[in-house]
Amino acid sequence: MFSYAVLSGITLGGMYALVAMGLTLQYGVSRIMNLAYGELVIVASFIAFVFMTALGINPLIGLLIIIPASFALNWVIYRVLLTPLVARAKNRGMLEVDSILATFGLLFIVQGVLLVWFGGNYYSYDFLNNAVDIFGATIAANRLVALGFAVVIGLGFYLILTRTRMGTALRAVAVDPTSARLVAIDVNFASCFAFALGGAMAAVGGVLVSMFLTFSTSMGVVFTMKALIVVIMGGVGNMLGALIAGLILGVAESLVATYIDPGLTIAVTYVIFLLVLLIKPSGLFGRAAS
Amino acid sequence: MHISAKLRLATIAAATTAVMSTATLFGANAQETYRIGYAISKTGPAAPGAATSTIPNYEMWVKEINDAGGLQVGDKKLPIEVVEYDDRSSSEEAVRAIERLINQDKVDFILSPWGTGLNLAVAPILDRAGYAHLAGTAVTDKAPQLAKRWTNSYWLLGTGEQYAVELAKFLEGLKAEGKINDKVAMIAVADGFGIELSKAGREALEDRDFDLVYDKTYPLGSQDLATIVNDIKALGADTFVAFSYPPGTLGLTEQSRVLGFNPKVFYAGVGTAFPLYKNRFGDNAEGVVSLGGASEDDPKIADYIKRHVEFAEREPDRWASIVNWATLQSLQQAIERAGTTDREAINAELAKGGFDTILGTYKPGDQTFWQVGQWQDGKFVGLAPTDMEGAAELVFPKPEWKAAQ
Amino acid sequence: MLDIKKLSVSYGKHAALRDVDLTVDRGEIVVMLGANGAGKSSLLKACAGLVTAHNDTRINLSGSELTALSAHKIVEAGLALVPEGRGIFGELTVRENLALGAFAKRAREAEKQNLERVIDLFPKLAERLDQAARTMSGGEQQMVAIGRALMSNPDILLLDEPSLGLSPIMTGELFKALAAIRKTGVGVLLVEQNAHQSLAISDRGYLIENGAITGQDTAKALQSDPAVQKAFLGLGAA
Amino acid sequence: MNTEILLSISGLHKAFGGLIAVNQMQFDVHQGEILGLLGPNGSGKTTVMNLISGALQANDGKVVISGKNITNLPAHKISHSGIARTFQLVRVLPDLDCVENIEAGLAYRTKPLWGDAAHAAALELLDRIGLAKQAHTPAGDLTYIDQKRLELGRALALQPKLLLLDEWLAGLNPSELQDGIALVRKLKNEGLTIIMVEHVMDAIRSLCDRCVVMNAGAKIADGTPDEVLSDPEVVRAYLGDSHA
Amino acid sequence: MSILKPDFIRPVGIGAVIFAALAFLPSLVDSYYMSLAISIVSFAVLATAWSMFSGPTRYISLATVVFFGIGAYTVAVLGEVLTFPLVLVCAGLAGTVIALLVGFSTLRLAGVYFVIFTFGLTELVRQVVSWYEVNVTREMGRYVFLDITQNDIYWQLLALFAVLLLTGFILGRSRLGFALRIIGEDETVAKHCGIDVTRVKVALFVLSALFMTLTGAIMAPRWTYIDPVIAFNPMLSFQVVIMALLGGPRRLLGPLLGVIPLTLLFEVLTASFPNHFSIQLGCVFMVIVYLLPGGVVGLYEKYRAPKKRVLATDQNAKTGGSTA
Repeated sequence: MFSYAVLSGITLGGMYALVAMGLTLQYGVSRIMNLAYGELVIVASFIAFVFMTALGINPLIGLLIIIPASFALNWVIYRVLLTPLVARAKNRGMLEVDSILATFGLLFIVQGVLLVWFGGNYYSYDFLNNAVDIFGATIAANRLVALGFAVVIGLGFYLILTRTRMGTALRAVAVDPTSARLVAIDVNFASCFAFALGGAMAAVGGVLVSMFLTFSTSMGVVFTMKALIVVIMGGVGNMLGALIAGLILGVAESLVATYIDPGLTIAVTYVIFLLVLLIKPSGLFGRAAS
Repeated sequence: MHISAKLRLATIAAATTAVMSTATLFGANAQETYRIGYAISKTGPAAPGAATSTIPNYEMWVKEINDAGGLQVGDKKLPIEVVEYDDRSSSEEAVRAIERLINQDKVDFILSPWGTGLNLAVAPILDRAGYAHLAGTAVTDKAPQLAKRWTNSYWLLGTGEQYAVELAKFLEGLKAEGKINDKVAMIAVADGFGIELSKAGREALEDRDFDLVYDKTYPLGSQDLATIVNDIKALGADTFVAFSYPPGTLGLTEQSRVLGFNPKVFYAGVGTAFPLYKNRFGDNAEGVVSLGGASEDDPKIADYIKRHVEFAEREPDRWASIVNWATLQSLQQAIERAGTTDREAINAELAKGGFDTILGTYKPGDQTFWQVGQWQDGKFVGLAPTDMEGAAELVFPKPEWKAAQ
Repeated sequence: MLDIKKLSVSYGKHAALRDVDLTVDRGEIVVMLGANGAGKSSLLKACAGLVTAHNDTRINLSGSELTALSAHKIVEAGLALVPEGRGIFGELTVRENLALGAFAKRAREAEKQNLERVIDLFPKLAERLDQAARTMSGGEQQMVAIGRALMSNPDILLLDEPSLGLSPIMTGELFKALAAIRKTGVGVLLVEQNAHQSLAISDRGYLIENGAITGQDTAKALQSDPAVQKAFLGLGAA
Repeated sequence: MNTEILLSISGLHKAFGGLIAVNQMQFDVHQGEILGLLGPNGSGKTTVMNLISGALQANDGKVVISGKNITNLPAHKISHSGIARTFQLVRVLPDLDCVENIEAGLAYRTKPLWGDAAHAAALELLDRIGLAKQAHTPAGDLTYIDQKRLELGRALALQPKLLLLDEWLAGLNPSELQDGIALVRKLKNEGLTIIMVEHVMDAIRSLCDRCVVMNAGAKIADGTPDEVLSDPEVVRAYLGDSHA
Repeated sequence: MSILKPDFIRPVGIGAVIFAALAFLPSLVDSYYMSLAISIVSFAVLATAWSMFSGPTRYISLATVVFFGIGAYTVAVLGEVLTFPLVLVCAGLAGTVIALLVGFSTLRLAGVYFVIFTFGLTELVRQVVSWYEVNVTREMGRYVFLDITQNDIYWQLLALFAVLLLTGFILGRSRLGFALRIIGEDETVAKHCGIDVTRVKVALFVLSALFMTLTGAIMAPRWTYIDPVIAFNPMLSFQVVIMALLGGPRRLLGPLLGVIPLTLLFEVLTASFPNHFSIQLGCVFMVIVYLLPGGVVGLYEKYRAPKKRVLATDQNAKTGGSTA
């Protein structure tokens, strides 16, 4: 029982982390508090659904198209919608308020377009749902795939951000955009790149999540909020932090469901989140407020 | 040159709009249409439910009547004109939209919104303004009191107790036959609907000497139910009951399949009777039990399903959709019987009942429809009340889950 | 090498700099003296592209026009600024800070040599390469900031009050280092409160007051100028 | 000279992580004197000021004013015990006008002023610091020098017994410096006790009755300006070899 | 003393006249317009109350619906037990207690951490209420059958709004309100001016929460049925923030300038584009964000008094030297 609870918690946490990691990049590096994030997750879910049901393309193969497409889409969003806000913001606080307002509008537009195309119905499809036994517990293969992606993306980006020139540059932009300009980093480009990359990761999350969750056009907000919780709890801009925060929440949820009361699973994630913030106001791996 | 062309276009557009709006104004004055209004959740958490059970029915009903030339009112045929709003799944929006329909749009009749909370929110306003309220998608234990409180209101899906008791009676029969043991595992979504049904279910099952080996709730919005299924699997219950919402229903089914949890009776819903469920699980839906049901052999029902598929490009759900459709048929007949657009006359006809619908001879508010149903050969047939005409035999035990393709 | 003509900068209606002309040659240290708020920092920021100068301003580095370039391109052109308050990346390690210094394409090829050069200049950094920069003392942070600027292989180095927060001994080392940097042919433009020591290593100096240049001369001459002594070398009498 | 002790600091200790910023500091400030707190940048002078004013919490040690222990009290309580300060980086309330900036100092002191009384008092004080004309200018629009004046005015509005000036004279041009020195001297003559952190030697020599010199968080000299400025250790650590 | 001065009496007098006139609205318009009016006034109270705390301090709180929901739930629980005025008192008390708890525990968080914390709080409260109802009362969803008409609700809200504006007006001229402005400008300076920063912030947070709670309590009878999803709908918090930010949260009447156009806009869009509401709303929203950077108040101020602002230049960046 315990091993099952932990294992299923880890897969659940992997999903949380997966969905959150793009946002931590967007918010951490590009400083865009993207309230439309969840909608872009859902868009990817719908595309995966269409690929699977109408075109017969397996979602994992679909990723080959969806990742570059969403990267491009988010690139355009940043260039067209967000660059003017970045340019006019005198400080981080102003950009935060402006980006909240602008992406709030974007949220409605994306949701509205989805609604016109797909209606308000629930959607779900069947892919990789066979059971896999590991460590004596049975888990659906699609969840393991999602977990695998989360770990690979989390660790991979951790390595990229810490070990490569471009990654270090992205972190430099996150730490201090003004100084980053002084070392020849094109901050606008880097922000745009990070935003687009974050968007591509949101799409990966959306595709993988759609393999095992029922979704509808109005569910984007749920993902945005979960992602925000994970991002803030893990420390803004910290990929590994997001991964660990996601896993903590997933395992806690699962243990509470098994040993206390499934009715408290969501409550417990918020309790943990609030406690983390009260004890460490900048998140598990966040730097002290500057 | 360029500018003047644009200007001309704009002028033409403006003129057209003006002409059109005056046209509608005159049209409304001359009472050549019957104005139907509704406010429904096109966005927000209630949108999926509304899109499944209610909106296609409303739209199909209007289209069918208008295609046939309109409603027969006396010796005239009145086409239906629709005013619709999005209540955004919010009680406050719903209240305002209904006020707007009554006072601004002055519609002749108002169709109900989707869901218990929204129907309750608008009920007092409809009552005060003298509109009948055919609440097609509200399940509330207070249904009988509400019907008394607001005399023109009809709570068509009945009380949670009815479903729970009918299910318990049905299970009692199986137990008596020695088909299932006395252990039941029950899970409910922590929401008005889930709690009402689980509360009634708990009482009804315990009255019938069932042992509730698992009796918990999960929060609305929680989709990961793997641990719950895993816990229940170890308890040896022959009967699994989930009073859940569609995402949960699908999640529970999914996890039961993955974990190889094969109770003899697998009951889950809302959502099982949705076309989504069959599309999603295919053959694996076979034997799953839930609320609702349809006598699919009945030509009227079969015809309704066929028309629904043609109109909405998907099947109707086998629970609230059918009740909703029967209600709309009743409304149409009440108007025709009244022979006038006068609201009070129509209300009086509605109260009389005796309409010919897909649920047979129907009186709104009298719950004569399937409370327990089961997927059998791709059809969601009615099982209970067992004394209803066309009650199907239970497929027992539920076939084991097949591996995913 | 660096040739500034008619540099003007305004914030809103407030003019921070008015028609400033200034030159720095290869291998030369030039110091700017002036009160707080006189516009010294604005001048350096304008050169580095962090604030926008008026349209008729011309800033030219070895023949290439910097005026309308954005900050990262100015670094590519060979101008590096060590900003006031250092502007290092506190969360990043010293090694990462220095590596970022060589982010400019012009610096990538010579990254290794430049790193060696910086370590030679500030041997203390060698022991601290994997430490997060913010955990270091003020003096060490200043070394990182200067080291990072040197990593971009600049033709000209701008420093905004580099001795701020440094102990006098550290300050001494800093000025020695600047003298060493000059020897490699890099031009240095220095804004300093510590007029005494900065004049001692400088070749020339400018006086700036309320956004305008009010005087310029060789460092020697400035040191003996009574007005300069009164305004900036008050403690020379000690 | 008045020898009554107004403020007494003993064993004051403050560390940031591993870095010891203030190490066993100890000194007294006498009623009515101007004490100069000198030392190289980063030697811990501002930290001492922050510990006295309650902007920071000490790890150890004691701060006593007029016999009252105020160690580690919250800043607002310390201000109520008669200490006011200016900041190293000038801090005005940028969106408020000058009158309001002064009223901020008047409205929450031990004997608060509010409404018309505060307005009148604020105008009077503005006049005293030479900002009467700018009474309704937002503080953020003032020049650097005027912001410094305004900040001092706000501190004075608190009617402190002890005024902490953190590099208040820094960045003034020579003529402004003379005005500034005159103003501080006037405050002293009105009976105010002052601790000033300062680098401007002219000011120190002409204003300070006594100087405490810090280096690396610790006190290295204490005496009249002439005494400390010729102390070899001070010359070595603070003034530098070139001044020896 | 200062109460009797003309610059106090005149605005309060004008306000009183306007509110007295507004009280006659129900006899002039039909119940649709009344429902629209209720919507506007309720959002006006919420956005103004929100701005009372968040405007000067610049803390963006998403906890509005926590207090709103607590108010609504108090009515659902006690509505048939006590008389309505007493219920309102209880709701106010409940909101105050929660606000005190939240205030003392969260006000040390800054920026986005505070934002998300307050959002998390909403979800937590919703979950806890759900769990309590499910496991303790075993009743989910409560019925509110009170004889309170739409007009009653309107008058109550209007009275609440009047009280709120008066409170805000007095606050704006009080030491407490001034303290909050100083805190918003510079918390360190505020402390050194003798302001007990924590107490002031918590006091204002509680005051603002009290009005939100009462709004929820007054609105509750309108919906007949209340469950945690309805009472604690986080969209409400977002709407309030957006309206207040659009209007301008740093002026007493600023939020109102956001509430009225946005409520009407929502209404027009819902009515005209029931199927494309989201897209229209999103587009209009974006246009507003791009064209009205300072909110409606900003626009007003821009044309009324073009104000120059000198940026702090050399003097604002000298960091590091003090502690290192």
